[in-house]
Amino acid sequence: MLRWGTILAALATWQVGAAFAREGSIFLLSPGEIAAGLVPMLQDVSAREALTLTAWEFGIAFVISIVLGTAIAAVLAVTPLSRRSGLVLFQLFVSVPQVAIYALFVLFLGAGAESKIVFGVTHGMLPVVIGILAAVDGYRSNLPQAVRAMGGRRWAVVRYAVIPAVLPSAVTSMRLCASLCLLGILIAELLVSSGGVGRQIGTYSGALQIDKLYALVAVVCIAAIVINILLAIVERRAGRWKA
Amino acid sequence: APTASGDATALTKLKAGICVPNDADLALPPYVAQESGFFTDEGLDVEIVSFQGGADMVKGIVGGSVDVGVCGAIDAVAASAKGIPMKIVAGIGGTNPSALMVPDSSTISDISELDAATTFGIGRFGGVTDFVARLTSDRAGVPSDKFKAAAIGPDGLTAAVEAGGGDIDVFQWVPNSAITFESQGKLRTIATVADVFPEDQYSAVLAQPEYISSHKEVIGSFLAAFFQAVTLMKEDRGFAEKAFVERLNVPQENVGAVYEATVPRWSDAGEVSTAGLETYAEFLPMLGLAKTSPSLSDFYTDEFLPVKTD
Amino acid sequence: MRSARLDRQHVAVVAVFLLAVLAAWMGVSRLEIIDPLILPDLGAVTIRLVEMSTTAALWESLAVTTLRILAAFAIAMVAGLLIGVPIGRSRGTSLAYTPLLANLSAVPLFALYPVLLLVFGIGDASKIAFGTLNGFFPIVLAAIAGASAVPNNLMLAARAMGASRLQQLVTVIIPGALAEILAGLRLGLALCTLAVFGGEILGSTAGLGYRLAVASETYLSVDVYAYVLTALILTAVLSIALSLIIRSISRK
Amino acid sequence: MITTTSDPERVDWHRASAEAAISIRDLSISYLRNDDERVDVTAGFDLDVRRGEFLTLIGPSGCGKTSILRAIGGLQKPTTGAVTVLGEPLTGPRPRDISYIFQDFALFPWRTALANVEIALRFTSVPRRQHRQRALEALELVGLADEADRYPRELSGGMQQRVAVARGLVSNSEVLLLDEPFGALDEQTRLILGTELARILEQTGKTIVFVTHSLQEAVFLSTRIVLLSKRPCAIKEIIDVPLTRPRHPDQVTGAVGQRIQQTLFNGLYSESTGA
Amino acid sequence: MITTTSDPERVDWHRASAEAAISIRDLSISYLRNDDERVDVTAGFDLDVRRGEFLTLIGPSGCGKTSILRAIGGLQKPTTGAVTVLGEPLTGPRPRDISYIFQDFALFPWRTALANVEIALRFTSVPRRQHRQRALEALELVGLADEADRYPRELSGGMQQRVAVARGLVSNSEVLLLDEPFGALDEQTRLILGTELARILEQTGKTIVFVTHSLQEAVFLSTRIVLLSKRPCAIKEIIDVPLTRPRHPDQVTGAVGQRIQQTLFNGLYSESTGA
Ligand SMILES: Nc1ncnc2c1ncn2[C@@H]1O[C@H](COP(=O)(O)OP(=O)(O)OP(=O)(O)O)[C@@H](O)[C@H]1O
Ligand SMILES: Nc1ncnc2c1ncn2[C@@H]1O[C@H](COP(=O)(O)OP(=O)(O)OP(=O)(O)O)[C@@H](O)[C@H]1O
Ligand SMILES: [Mg+2]
Ligand SMILES: [Mg+2]
Repeated sequence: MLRWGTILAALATWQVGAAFAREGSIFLLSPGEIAAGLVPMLQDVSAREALTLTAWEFGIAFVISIVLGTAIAAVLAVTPLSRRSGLVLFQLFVSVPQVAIYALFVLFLGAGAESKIVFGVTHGMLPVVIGILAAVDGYRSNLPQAVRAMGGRRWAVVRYAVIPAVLPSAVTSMRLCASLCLLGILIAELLVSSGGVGRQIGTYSGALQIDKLYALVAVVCIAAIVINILLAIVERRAGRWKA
Repeated sequence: APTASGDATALTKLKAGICVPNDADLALPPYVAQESGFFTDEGLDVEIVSFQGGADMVKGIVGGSVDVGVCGAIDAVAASAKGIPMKIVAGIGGTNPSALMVPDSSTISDISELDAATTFGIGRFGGVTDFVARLTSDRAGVPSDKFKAAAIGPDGLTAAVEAGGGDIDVFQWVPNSAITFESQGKLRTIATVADVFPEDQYSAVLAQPEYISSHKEVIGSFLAAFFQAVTLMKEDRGFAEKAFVERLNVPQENVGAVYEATVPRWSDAGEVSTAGLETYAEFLPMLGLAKTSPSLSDFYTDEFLPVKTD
Repeated sequence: MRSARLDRQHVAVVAVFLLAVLAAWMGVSRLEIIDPLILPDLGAVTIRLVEMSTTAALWESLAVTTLRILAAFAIAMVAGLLIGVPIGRSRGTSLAYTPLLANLSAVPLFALYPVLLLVFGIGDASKIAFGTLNGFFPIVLAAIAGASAVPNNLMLAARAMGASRLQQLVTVIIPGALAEILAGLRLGLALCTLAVFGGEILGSTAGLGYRLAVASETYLSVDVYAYVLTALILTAVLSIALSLIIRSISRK
Repeated sequence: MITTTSDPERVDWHRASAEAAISIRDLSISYLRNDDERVDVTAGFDLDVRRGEFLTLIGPSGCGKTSILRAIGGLQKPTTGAVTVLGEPLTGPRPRDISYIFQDFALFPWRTALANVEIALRFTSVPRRQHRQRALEALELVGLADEADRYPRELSGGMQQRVAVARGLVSNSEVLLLDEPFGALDEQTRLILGTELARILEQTGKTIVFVTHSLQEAVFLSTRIVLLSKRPCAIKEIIDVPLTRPRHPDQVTGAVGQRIQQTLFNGLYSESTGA
Repeated sequence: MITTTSDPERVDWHRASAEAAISIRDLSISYLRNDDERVDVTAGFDLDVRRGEFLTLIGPSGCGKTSILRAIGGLQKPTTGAVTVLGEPLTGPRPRDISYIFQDFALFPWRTALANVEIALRFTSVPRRQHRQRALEALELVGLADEADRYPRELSGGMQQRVAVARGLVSNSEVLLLDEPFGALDEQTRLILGTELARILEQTGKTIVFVTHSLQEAVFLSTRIVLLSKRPCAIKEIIDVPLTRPRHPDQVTGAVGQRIQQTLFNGLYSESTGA
């Protein structure tokens, strides 16, 4: 209740504040105006197409990020040395301004969906690798030994004693993965694109259609939040055994 | 142009880059050609890719991710000046339709009042807005080392306008934005770019010399379809205005004025103002945007001109 | 504890990997598979970097960017801890606000950058605000998680020994949540750095990102990569510095 | 030789209160569980602890020993009733008078053994420069002077528990509450530590309330043993231990010790089999 | 009545080996610590465990009980020496023959009580569809049938320990190694569970090696008790417990029980005071 109260209070403050601070500003819109912008925005074929395209690209990039990130982490997790080194390297990669070398992506993959998806993946994969590696690195337990005592072999140890322990942090990292993945795709779309939400944001902003612009941004934000909530549900299920 | 062919399987693939998706010169003709099926009629399967600026697009061409580009003519000249082979194959709009504007509260009423304290708001360095700002500053008698500009992209500029100018004294806006700002009483036009720079070649179609020599047919077909779209919009104002509304999201009430400011300047046969191009070449080193001045033949070929449209 | 041998080894592995990347770059540019406009020769970039390092311009941009990152990170850290720790210690507010903050953190913040430009102008303030916003969420979420994971029995022990609320915070909550908080700070710093660079590239009048954008617009690819390398070195230096600070704190 | 107050309900209030270090009157403790079910740990609990006495609480697991001890320490707000310590009603923790040693040690993992002991002085008026010396003395007492610079994780379970004991002793408060302080130790280390503890406490005349599961330990250390029933916890029997001090381990297995153990054992066994 | 093999070095090899379920010969275990210092836990350790016997290891904390038990379970590679279980030399864990119950439970926190028991059958040849039934029966045995669907964190320490015991029992292996399986329980629950355990084991004729700190428990359950010295750990004394089975708790405090406890107690006390 506190949460919803806060949300409502924030929206109300925004609504009232926008009305006061407004002074004919086209940038300061109230939540009501943004909501009103939803209808004309969704009537634009280009916006609808952009949303669909970006949703697809995001979906593919997200899945690849998780699969690839998990695979890389799984390989690197095998020895303590590769784990530590992998952690350091991937933590470094997070803050590399990939935007600066986006031209390389376009060069190798063209200006279409491929480069956007790969750009999303190179952003989204990082937290997955880091999350899993950190979890494995911090895992101290005698459960692997218990599995061996019960007759499980190497794979069984991984399957029964390591994966379940690491799973909650892996799922947690997926949330960050989703948001970075989306970030990567939007940036790519804004820079070079044959379509998508990032481009549409550029179009609306260039055409000074601020209500539609905000409505579009709002849709993306809400979609991001919905994805986040879904992942939180998965996370809760995966960590049900925790306190 | 090659014979029109309805056979979809025989279509030649071509990727066309455009920059600044809200500029009428650069964004409208390719999409109209696409949506009216002119490209298909010419036997082309065109994919349109938009970039955030001329430089990004030039890199896209060099890297091979697009084949031809629709952008500012200056981008070809500037690239040549840096030793990147790039040639203009056709021109679109001659003069620059953008407006030089100041915040409504500003005391400046004429470009002659600009001085060393003036900060120009521009889209990106090295692009046409940068060039125009430098040239304007030069014409107002400001030494080139005193020139001040903030390159913050279209979003940043819009924000700066909203913030009442802020650190920026002079803006450049394409007609659709300019009209909106003016009607809202935020900005005031002190001159059009064409007043400062009448002998201009604003927008153009370009490609790399290598691609040009190996794909003459394809470029010919592309230009034919492209200028068929230009002609259509020049002749059918109602159709063009609809495109402005749908493609560029120009508000209905402004569409007439935006049309007036842009479409009539368009060439329907790809003519190029070589004088305009030479101005760029001449001024680039002077304005500090390049070290050497390229010669016309480096960045221009007239072998496709005039473009014949059926 | 962690063994010193492993520490030395992983530093070596990381160094070897980075060298391998540079070697691959060198190889690719020597073979001229890629146009130098897109990927210039490593040698040329290195020479340019050395050249630039003698100019004031590079150091000024570096200083601007570094200060922005540090300012943004400092604000994000203070705000994240001040907000996160109390929320983490109170079950009620934690239940209410943790999902809210987690969801907000999922919002693609960069879509809000134009709004930040509007509010904070094109100078330092908007970059710092953007960096702060990006760095804040991982830190606040980590602070919540860390503070709420401090065992109750330790709080109780401190109370039994007569610790005041502030003393409980200083002697129990902060140290108890340290590991989580530090992980959050690491990620926070990374995102902060990314955001400041991004902000400078998207629209700015100074800083490394701005220089990089200018060089990119004017086809100075060698310069672009020199700035990318500078940014990478800055990132590495900042994260190593943070690690060292973290280690000296957690040793205590 | 064993005096059993068979009817614990009829404590002689006035006599007890007069010399009581701790007096508990009509104490009720209940918890609200997550599912909103109420758990009554104890209701109308009365007990007096005399000054200088070593009182042991013994009872089935989960009966409420820790809860009662926490109430005496001011760490648990009673649902009803009152606890008076050294003549003053309790309102919260009173570290000057009461030290509490936790069942689960509650050591700060980021502090060394020494720093864990020192911290108990941090919040007192003891001058800063004495902290180190006093903490070292307390560690010496529990035989851990050599491990002063180790972190809890570097110590065995038993060692950790001894650090917790040292922390409880260092502040030198009059009342000491110990919740199974030797639970993680083997029987023999227990006894050695217990002997030491008994010696210290006797010398300083402290009042102790002690919780344990070990009958031998109870016999070895206590002046009185309170046998508690299952939850809701009530006093089943109060047993005086008439052995002289200092005691020797042999006395625990001697006739008197055996008899008390037997009594406790039967009490507990019948209690947990539900008799 | 108490037979003490006072010289443990002179075991009658041949007789012992013939009927031995487990025989340990010349076992040495040492650890390399992080600082590269070597810790010798035991050197040249010999022991035979007879078929169907309940053998208890008792000794000071940190002496090496867990290490020896792990060696018997095939979980710890001896530095030198050999362990033979049921006539076959050990090379690694042999879950068909040996079940191991860990000192710290080693329950999988992400599995319910039932699933924690079931997993012990996962790697055996027991058909899949029987797993649930057998796991439920094992839980019933330790009195936890009602808690089958709870996660470990929802169970008290004692309950968790009982789940670990159920997991050890479910695979029905001939040899059972129990490392302080009742350490977290109060004395009375211990006894109840111990009684139950003893009953089950007797019925099935299993061989058990048991580690405990509780003298009473040792007396209550064992056929023989091995008293170990401090590290490096050696056999100090082997004590036969001549009580009949099934035993009653009273026997523990009876004369024979007392005498054995006394012997152990003195042995341990002298051990830990360094005598
Ligand atoms: N925070 C709580 N919420 C709900 N129930 C609780 C809480 N703390 C304790 N209880 C319940 O109160 C009862 C008494 O707990 P307490 O810890 O006082 O027992 P105890 O006698 O110390 O047991 P042990 O010997 O195992 O330490 C237990 O049955 C327990 O389940
Ligand atoms: N992995 C290890 N590395 C180094 N030393 C170890 C390791 N494991 C155990 N030790 C040491 O070996 C000795 C024996 O340990 P072990 O766990 O076998 O003792 P224990 O008799 O089971 O003790 P307890 O009764 O406390 O469980 C201890 O002194 C311990 O410090
Ligand atoms: Mg308790
Ligand atoms: Mg052990």
